[in-house]
Amino acid sequence: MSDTIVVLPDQATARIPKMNFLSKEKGLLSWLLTGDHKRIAILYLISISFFFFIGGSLAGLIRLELLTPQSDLMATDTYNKVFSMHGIIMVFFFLVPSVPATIGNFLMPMMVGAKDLALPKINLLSWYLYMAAGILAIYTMISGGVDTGWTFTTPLSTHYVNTHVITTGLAVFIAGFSSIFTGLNFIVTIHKMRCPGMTWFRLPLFVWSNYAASILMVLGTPVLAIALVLIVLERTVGIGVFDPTKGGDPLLFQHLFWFYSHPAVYIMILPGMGVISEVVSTFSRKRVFGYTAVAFSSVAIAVFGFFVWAHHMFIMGISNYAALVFSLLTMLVAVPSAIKIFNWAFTLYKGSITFETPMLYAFGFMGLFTIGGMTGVFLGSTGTDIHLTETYFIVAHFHFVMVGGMLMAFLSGLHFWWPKMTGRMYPEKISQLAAVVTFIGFNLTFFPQFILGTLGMPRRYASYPPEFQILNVFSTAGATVLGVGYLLPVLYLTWSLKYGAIAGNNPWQATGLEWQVQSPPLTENFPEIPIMDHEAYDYEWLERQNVSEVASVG
Amino acid sequence: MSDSTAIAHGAVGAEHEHPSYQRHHFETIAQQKDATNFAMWLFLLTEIMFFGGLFTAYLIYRNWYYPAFVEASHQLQIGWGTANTAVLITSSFTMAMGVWSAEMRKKSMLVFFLVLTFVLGLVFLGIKFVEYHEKWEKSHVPGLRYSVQSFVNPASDPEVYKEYHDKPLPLDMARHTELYFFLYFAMTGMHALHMIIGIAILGFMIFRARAGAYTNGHVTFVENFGLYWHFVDIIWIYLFPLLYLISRHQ
Amino acid sequence: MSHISSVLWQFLVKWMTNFALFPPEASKIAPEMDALYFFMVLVSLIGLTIVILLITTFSILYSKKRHPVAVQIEGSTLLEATWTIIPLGLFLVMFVWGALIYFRVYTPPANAMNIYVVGKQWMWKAEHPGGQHEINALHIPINRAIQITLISQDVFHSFSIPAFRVKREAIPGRYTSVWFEATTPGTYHLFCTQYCGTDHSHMIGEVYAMTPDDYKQWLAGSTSGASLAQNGERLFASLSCNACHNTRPDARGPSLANVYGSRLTLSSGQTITVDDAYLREAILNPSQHITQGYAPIMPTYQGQISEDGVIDLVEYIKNLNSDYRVQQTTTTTTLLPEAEGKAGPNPAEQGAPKGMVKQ
Amino acid sequence: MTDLHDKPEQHEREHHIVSPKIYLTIVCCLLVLTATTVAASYVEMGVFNPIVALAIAALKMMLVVLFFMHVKYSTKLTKLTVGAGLFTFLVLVGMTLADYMTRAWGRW
Repeated sequence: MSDTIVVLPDQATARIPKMNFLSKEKGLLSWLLTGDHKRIAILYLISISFFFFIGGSLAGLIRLELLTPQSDLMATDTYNKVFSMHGIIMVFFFLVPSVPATIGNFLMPMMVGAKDLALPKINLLSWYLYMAAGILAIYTMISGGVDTGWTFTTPLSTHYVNTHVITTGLAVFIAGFSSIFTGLNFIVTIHKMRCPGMTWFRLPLFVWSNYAASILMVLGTPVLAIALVLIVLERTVGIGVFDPTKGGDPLLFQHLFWFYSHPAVYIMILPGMGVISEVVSTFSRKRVFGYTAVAFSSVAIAVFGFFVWAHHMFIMGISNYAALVFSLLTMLVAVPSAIKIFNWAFTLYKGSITFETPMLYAFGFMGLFTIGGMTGVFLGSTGTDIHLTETYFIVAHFHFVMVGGMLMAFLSGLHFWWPKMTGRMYPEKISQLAAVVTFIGFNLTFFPQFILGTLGMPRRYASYPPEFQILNVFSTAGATVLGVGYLLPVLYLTWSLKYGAIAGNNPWQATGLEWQVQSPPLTENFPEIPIMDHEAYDYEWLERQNVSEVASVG
Repeated sequence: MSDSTAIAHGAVGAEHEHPSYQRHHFETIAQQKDATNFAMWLFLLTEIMFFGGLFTAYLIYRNWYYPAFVEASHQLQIGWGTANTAVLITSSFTMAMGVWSAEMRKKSMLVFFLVLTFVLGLVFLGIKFVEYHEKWEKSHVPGLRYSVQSFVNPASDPEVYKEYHDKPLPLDMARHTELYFFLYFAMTGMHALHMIIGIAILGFMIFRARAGAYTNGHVTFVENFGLYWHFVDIIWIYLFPLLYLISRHQ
Repeated sequence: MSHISSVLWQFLVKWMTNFALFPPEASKIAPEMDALYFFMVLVSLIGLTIVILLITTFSILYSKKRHPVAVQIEGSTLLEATWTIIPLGLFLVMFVWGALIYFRVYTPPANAMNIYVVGKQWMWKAEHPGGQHEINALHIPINRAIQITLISQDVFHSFSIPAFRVKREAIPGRYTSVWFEATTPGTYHLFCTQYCGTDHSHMIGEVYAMTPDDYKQWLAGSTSGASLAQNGERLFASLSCNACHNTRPDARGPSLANVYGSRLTLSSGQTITVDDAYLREAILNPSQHITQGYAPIMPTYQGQISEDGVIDLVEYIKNLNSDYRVQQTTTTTTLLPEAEGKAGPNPAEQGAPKGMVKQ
Repeated sequence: MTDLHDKPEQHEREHHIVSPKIYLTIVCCLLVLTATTVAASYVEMGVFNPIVALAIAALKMMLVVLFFMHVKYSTKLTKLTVGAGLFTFLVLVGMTLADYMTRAWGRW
């Protein structure tokens, strides 16, 4: 087989190692009280998939409603609740924890050569907070929902709606602390738990990008928390900070909200970028082109990410001078993303490329993220922002970044590390099909929305002028394809848990520390703490390693 | 996973091998100490940003409604504020001494300083309660019980009037004193909440300290709690001038 | 089978007839904004093509089959500098270009005709200077700069006319403004684009851009008898504003004639230009906006005048170019009926004569 | 960035124990500064009143952070962490206020 790098052990004799983190202890309680980062990652994976499918069904309802210009499937306020819950669940319960809390949680300690995250109890607490928040959100949804949109814009959310704003706010508040604890744990682990020889510039780029995202989580989330506390107080006591009739400024809320929520989009995308770095390198058998540039561009995104929040408010009545400054800074933050894209592309140069599923998803990511990123510049430039903001253009833009970018990266990473997590391979052919279906479905769903937005169709409309119908039909049709694309992995990944081929330690011949141990790993990851004696992505080292192994065994 | 039932705080040790308080996934005790200490600092960062939102709001509205903020702040008694600042600073000192005693492995001294910190914390809350109570009496609790009487007609409030001789505020400005009081309650309330949490943990620590839990060389928990306590002190160091002092003169 | 194909056919017909990639360019600013937009589209397409070309070429040239052993390359500072500096340069061009347009859209020319638009859940109410009111509709003449002064009565709304490429948030408690100059007569969409509650998607209307003659005709056909300024005059009298703002030498309030557009020194020492926003604030929060030399005795009118009433007053004060009118109100106060609310007939009836107003 | 914490643990961990004498000095300084700031607030200084009060508060904070919280004796990493917190706080306050201040400049 010359067109794949997959090396599997002889299936006739191979066995899943008897001792591993899954088999160590049995029983529900051993999971619920675990401190093992890998088990917590699995718990997270199950819970975020659950929320993803709730959010996804809500998205399906939205697309179904928009099939026709009238609001006929549901009443307008039902529609408002549906898109609000879709946004809240997808943003706070799926995208923010997606890669860091699952793949990151599983791999971060192994990548830096540690036995666990620095604070295992805090890690578990983070999952419990997430679950508490999630249950509160579900309760809210069942008991009537909320119709403020995920942005909780004041004074609408404080004085003009009658739905469950307080419980939703509380749910998001708690979920915020869950993500603070994850981020805090990562930062401490990366600083203090690296194994001997693991210098900063030997860290895999996945670690760098998660590090950058963690900084944003730790510093940004508390501001969202205080903004939500003020909303709750405004609704319960009536304090007036955001109430124009009492002299408050409703825009202040948006300042505080976007101070978190803009960096939050980097929280969502940065870990995805980390996944892509790993995958692209592994499947082209080459060190990432310009390792330092890619590493520092992550940090640059994190730092600049704090200076651009008001670009969500260009037409909202901030001072025009401030708009200029924020627009300029927005242009600066776009550059590191461009650097990354080109560096990944050039990683392929003179590589030895194979096209397994993770790589297909990564290609999808690169294309879609380029579009998503470029259209972000349309919105960051004050002039075009006037016309395009608050329309379907912006909806398409952030779905290209979040779904086209982040979700592709998530699926890429999930397939890539699936053998490590479960010890078994996913079925290759059908998963390649799923990747292609997802890509096609995605473009069909969201590309028409760019045109819709340019034509002026406002977002969050339950009904719309009939001339927009054609493009909406395309979009809805695409959404069904996309739905199939997302259902397939659930089916075959579940199937592979029992019937997948035994993967062995390192099916991809990848260089990360996590690939040098058994899969699924031991509870303590490494029998003894490894010593890092080579650079990251050193495929020649791996070659030598394999040769010497063969020599000693043979 | 054998320690999965141990107490949930980052650094509290579980009982087995090594130094008994070293967690299995750390290589050395120094690494554990380093890591938890750093984690505490990161947690304090989130706290800074949490209060950051309130400070921003305060600065904006003070700029907008300057006269209202000035006269409303005259309602606070600098005497109580100063006393509270002194109490809190002293409690910070006793806490620092507590950490020192733990490091020197002096058990009874540690307990003494922790108790002192505990008491000073309670004194702070007591004074705060007196102040809050006064606001309630004078109907200066925004949202729940509020009247602008003291500001549209300062003479009706002789105690404050004889000290400041405030001019009456026009009604539209006087209404904005409510924003000041809200921010006052939000900031000091959030601060007091942190104090209450701190005092609760202190109580727990006194209990454990008497059993000798922190004088066996494992001072991380006391040390990290000290960081938290000092941080709460720092917040107050800023709240005191912002709320009480800077508007004494217009 | 034939059933499906007829549906498909209808679909195709619909698609072909409605096919458009961007909305009509019906204002002066629209082509300028589209120029930037297409420049950005071009840059994006080039960027995307480069990325796709790189990926596909490399994938073909260096697939494992053709190129079994990878050549390790550390990176290239020169290349990386290239793809840092070129995008940065392009982004900066977009920034400057965008900023120029932004400032044009939000800086109305001095001679613009002013129309007030009040947003409320869930309708747009436009008030023309001549007193014409319309709901979810806006009649404007072409080839004339129109300034829209916006305010919201409740939550954030956003006033958007895609065909004109303009959009501005209507904020509770504060005037904002936007301007445009329509170039092509026609009927265009007016949207609320900021999510504003249950019937957000029903907060849409039509903009009728008309030739100046048609517009004159429409104005005449939908007049309510009293202009905004006249309504404001009545309100001014009925609220007894003239008790203080009365031009007498011993007046307790400053004279308001010609105050609009002038530079004013406030008691705080600050100097400001009197505009709509200032007038509104000075009526509702007077103590923050005291003219130098006057005592802060003016009561607040917050909660006593509706946004419409404030607009009437602002329009009245704007048009005061001599003290004569104020003195008139002093003498005629008692003769006038209660102004607020009764100033004109129901606005819904206003547009009706033309039969063009959609509810 | 590299030299800050290349070796995650080891040496720098002799852990400096601050003597009670220093604590006592610091707490006295803090109390004196509190008295000063209160006294200063009774002096009419115009715009300098808030500036003086906040400067004294900053000084007090420095004392607490450096000595009570041992930052003076800590690793560069801790110092960097404290710096990062202050920096982000200032970004939040500064850039938000920048919007509010410049709103008054023009007619927007």
